[in-house]
Amino acid sequence: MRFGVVVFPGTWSDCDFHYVISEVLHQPVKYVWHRDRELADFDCLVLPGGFSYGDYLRAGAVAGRSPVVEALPAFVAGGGVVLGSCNGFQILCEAGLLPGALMRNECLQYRCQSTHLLVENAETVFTRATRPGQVLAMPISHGEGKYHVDAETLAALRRRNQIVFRYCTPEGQVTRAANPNGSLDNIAGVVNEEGTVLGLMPHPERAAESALGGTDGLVIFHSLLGSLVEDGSFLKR
Amino acid sequence: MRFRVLVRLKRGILDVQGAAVQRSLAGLGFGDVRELRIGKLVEVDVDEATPAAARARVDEMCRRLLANPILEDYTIEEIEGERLAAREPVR
Amino acid sequence: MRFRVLVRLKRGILDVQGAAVQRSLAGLGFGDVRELRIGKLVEVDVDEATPAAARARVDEMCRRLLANPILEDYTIEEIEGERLAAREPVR
Amino acid sequence: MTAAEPKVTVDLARGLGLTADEYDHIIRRLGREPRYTELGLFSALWSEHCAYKHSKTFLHRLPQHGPHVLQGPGENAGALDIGDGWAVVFKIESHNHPSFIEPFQGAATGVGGILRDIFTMGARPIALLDSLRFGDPADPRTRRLVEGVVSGISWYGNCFGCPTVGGEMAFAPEYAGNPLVNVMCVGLVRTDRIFRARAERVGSAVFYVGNKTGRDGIHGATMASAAFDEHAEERRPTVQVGDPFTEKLLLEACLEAMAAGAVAGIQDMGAAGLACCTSEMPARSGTGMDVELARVPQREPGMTPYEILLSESQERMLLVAAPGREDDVRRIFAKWDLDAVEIGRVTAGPDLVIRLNGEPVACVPVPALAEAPRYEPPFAPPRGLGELHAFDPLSLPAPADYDDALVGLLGSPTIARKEWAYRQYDQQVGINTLVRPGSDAAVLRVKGTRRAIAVTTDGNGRHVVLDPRRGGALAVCEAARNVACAGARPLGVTDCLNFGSPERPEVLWQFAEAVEGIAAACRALGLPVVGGNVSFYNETSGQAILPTPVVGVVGLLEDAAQHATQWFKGEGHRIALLGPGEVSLGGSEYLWARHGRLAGRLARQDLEVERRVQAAVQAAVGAGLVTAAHDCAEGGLAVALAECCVSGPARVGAEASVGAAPRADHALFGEGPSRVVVAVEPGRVREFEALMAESAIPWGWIGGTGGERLRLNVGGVAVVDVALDRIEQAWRNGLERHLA
Ligand SMILES: Nc1ncnc2c1ncn2[C@@H]1O[C@H](COP(=O)(O)OP(=O)(O)O)[C@@H](O)[C@H]1O
Ligand SMILES: [Mg+2]
Repeated sequence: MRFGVVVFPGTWSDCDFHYVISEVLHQPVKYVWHRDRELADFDCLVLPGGFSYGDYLRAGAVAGRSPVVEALPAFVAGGGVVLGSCNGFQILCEAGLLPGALMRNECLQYRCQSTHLLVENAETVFTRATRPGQVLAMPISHGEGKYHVDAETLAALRRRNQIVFRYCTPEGQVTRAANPNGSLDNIAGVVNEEGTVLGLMPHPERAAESALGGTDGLVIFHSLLGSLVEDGSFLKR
Repeated sequence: MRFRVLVRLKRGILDVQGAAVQRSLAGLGFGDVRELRIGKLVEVDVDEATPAAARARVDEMCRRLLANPILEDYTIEEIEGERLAAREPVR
Repeated sequence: MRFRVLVRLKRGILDVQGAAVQRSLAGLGFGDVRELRIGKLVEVDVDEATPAAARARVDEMCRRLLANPILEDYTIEEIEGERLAAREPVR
Repeated sequence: MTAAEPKVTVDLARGLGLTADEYDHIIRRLGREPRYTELGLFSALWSEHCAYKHSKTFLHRLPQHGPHVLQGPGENAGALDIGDGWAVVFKIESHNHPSFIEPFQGAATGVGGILRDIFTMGARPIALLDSLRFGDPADPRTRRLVEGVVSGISWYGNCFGCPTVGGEMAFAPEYAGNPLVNVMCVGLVRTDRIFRARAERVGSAVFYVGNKTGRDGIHGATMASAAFDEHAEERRPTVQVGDPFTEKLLLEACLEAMAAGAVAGIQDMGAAGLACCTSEMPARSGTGMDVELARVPQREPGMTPYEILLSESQERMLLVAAPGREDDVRRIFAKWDLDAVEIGRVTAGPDLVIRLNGEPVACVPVPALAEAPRYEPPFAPPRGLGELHAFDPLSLPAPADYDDALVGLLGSPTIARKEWAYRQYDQQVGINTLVRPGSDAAVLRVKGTRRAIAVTTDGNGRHVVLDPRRGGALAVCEAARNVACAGARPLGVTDCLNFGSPERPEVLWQFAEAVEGIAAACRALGLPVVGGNVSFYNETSGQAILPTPVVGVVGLLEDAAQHATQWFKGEGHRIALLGPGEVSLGGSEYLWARHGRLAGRLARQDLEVERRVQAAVQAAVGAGLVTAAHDCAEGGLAVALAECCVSGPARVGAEASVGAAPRADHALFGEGPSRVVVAVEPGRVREFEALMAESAIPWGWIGGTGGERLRLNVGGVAVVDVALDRIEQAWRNGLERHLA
């Protein structure tokens, strides 16, 4: 599977995703510069974490209007999938490729800690290798991860099963205490209607080796690899 | 021409920062604050032929970048003065 | 009484945010922005007997908490209207 | 502009911080009166901060050489060979004064400065550590400082993308008017790709890269000169503001330009900005420089040459291009949206020529700027030290309830867990962090090898004030021991020496003694000091801080998998205490936290025993014989054991006994060097005992793990018996409670 890791000025999880994809998963991977619009070489694009453009206006706002992001709808329409983690999620929301917005953490502080995620939708190309209700351990590291949508959109997200991950306790309880940033409904990750673009605040690339504290992040990649069928397209839900 | 853009969280969206500042003020003895909201101020100087064109341009900037329509409202006001932020500060 | 406090970086202090936003706007085709500065907007509703007393109170809040005197200047404006931020937004 | 230049007089020179003697010295050296801009150059380069006027003589005592040293002091940072073709580059810096004035930006720009020191060497920063000292958190001003400093570090480090993996945070009233913000950075580079701050080849193009220059942080003295016109307010020096995003771009652009072979030399524009770079780089190479200030990218109109030279605007570097590679420099920096402007050339020297629109405004021999006078003013021990030493802590009442005493100590601000701070720091970006904050030292793997490094900082001002020599040595030993507990062999040291005014004999004495102690410990442990920083004048209205040398140590693990953490891993493990038995309540955290006293004598220290204990711990961890290893530091044995019980992901109880002591609080809370608690699985006990025998260190079994309580016996008497729940509550939430 051909991965591309997008690099914006200020991105910093790019090298980590690159390392995991090439050294842990042994898949071909290239960096994609933020000015590139030519994406035909890839099956999956990763929008990694970081502070693109310093996040000086709003997290992901400037990157959300960059050439590579403008090329994403066509990439997705052509059968590609997109994974946005942390700043990547913020960028996808700012660009309107995912519903909602990410606001400053409710505690008004940056948070770097481990979290647990309840898999709400195990049918996407990103979560096929999981069971519904499975709990995954993945760390977060962000200052603006409080997910917000209006009530109408939230209802639609639920109806269409677009909520993929919710923060929970290690036992799988979705509680207020398990919510690290005040996200609406403990939402940690959502997909687009087609199920081809996933955004999540946690860092799967930081949970990809047991020496670093766990491998639950790999299930997202294993799902993607398992979803790619012979003709190069993805299994739909 | 110079404009002032005021970007505010939409009504109905909890202004956590504003609430925190209001609490700290209360702690400092300013219990008489009934409400407090925090927003962003963007002062911008644009080169356009007419005031109307300039304002339309600023409006476009707001729609394209300066405000996030899911979270924020904005208002645009024209401002006078020599240079941005060169006005007499209170102190 | 309602006031609007505009908090701005002092002249000479690097406006990291403003510079970055101006560059991104230029990238989006808004090369006609001559200058752009970002500040904070604080809207506050205080309970006081007279407008002068209220303004003095807000000024004190600015000095004690809302503005950082080492980096920032501020101006205070009285505003009309029912509730804070309830005015008609542009959109 | 020249018209507005103030007339150069000895008074003006004094106003800029030079002495009358120094001013005469300048005239003799130049053979004429300096011009205004020239005086500015001297005032900056001969300042204590740049020239180490009061400290150089002493710093020469520190051992700087060793088999691993690739770069010692004198460059942007030091470098050590860690094998497999990799070098670790590291340094610690202080940003105390700016952080007191503006905690958020002061601390943030402190992080920015040390990051640049590392990546100008060609290294990619992989870890930050922050060593912080504040006044009493009961004071709301202190709480604001703590919040500002921690969020400033968090903002800059996180945005830039370097994990903060360790540090310290201690509280004492002496820091109230002068908090300490020391930041250490560690980077990795291939040994054959280390860059230096040189300007060697005559004719090479000199580039200014990075952010534009404003009037930030210019020597306060400019204010005097600005009083000449009505724009005084506008000319006021301003606080430096950090821009971590630009710094990140600078990092990528610099490393890319270096990899492309387009860079011959490079230096960060830190203190004294352009003035410092344009004189230090040629000074190291025996060359000169000719620089045009009109080309310097400027953020504000109407800056004078003086201001441009002395501005401390952040995120800027001076870069000497490799011959013929000027266009590559421009192209690479443009790719990263950064200014890269050719502002001059390297000349044969010896002069530094500064021009404005072609006209020279300064022309000074480079060696004159580099050779600041050195001072050896008198120093003498402070009075009253004898009385402090004579104090007997056992004259104070013993605790009526030892459970309460232990729980109280665990919840005190200096000992309580520091998670409130480090959860605001990204600890993992780069995916190298094998051990995160919360153990004795952080451990980071070196990708592409089997190796890892362990890093830590330590320092205890209370120890140093009572006995600067021993206190200095203890700081080195504790930091090295922390690294050894993680399983690493300590390789080298960087130090940040925070003291009061060196013009006071007792402060200079403390300084000299502490350096002597650091040097002795480094020699005994075989550790070179490859870089560091001196921060003097840490005092407010005559009240100096506690003399605080902070020591950063980097250690090496040959096998990344063989590292240890401080917490107990399971029940039924045996607990051993390694090291000598002698402890003292003098200068202890217990004495301060419980009785508000800072007095007494420190426990004796044997540096040879220290060395052997560290080697023994490292060997035991390396052989996989211990399941936990934790240094006994502030709070003594009782606090160390309590931390072993509750600092891990799962709580594990313990019971331990120590022999008869003058008093139980002395035994439990007394502090002494070279002591480490380890846990050993029953099946490995014989092997462990054999290793200890071979190591020839004092040691003994003191108990075992298990249960839901911590039980401590002294001389056969049960004195502590507390539920882990209570311990954990006090310790985990202690800091937040004090800061609330
Ligand atoms: N300001 C800080 N930033 C990051 N980590 C910190 C900070 N303060 C303390 N820590 C971490 O908390 C743990 C305990 O610190 P400390 O009590 O100084 O340990 P020790 O006494 O073993 O040196 C260490 O892992 C240390 O790195
Ligand atoms: Mg310590």
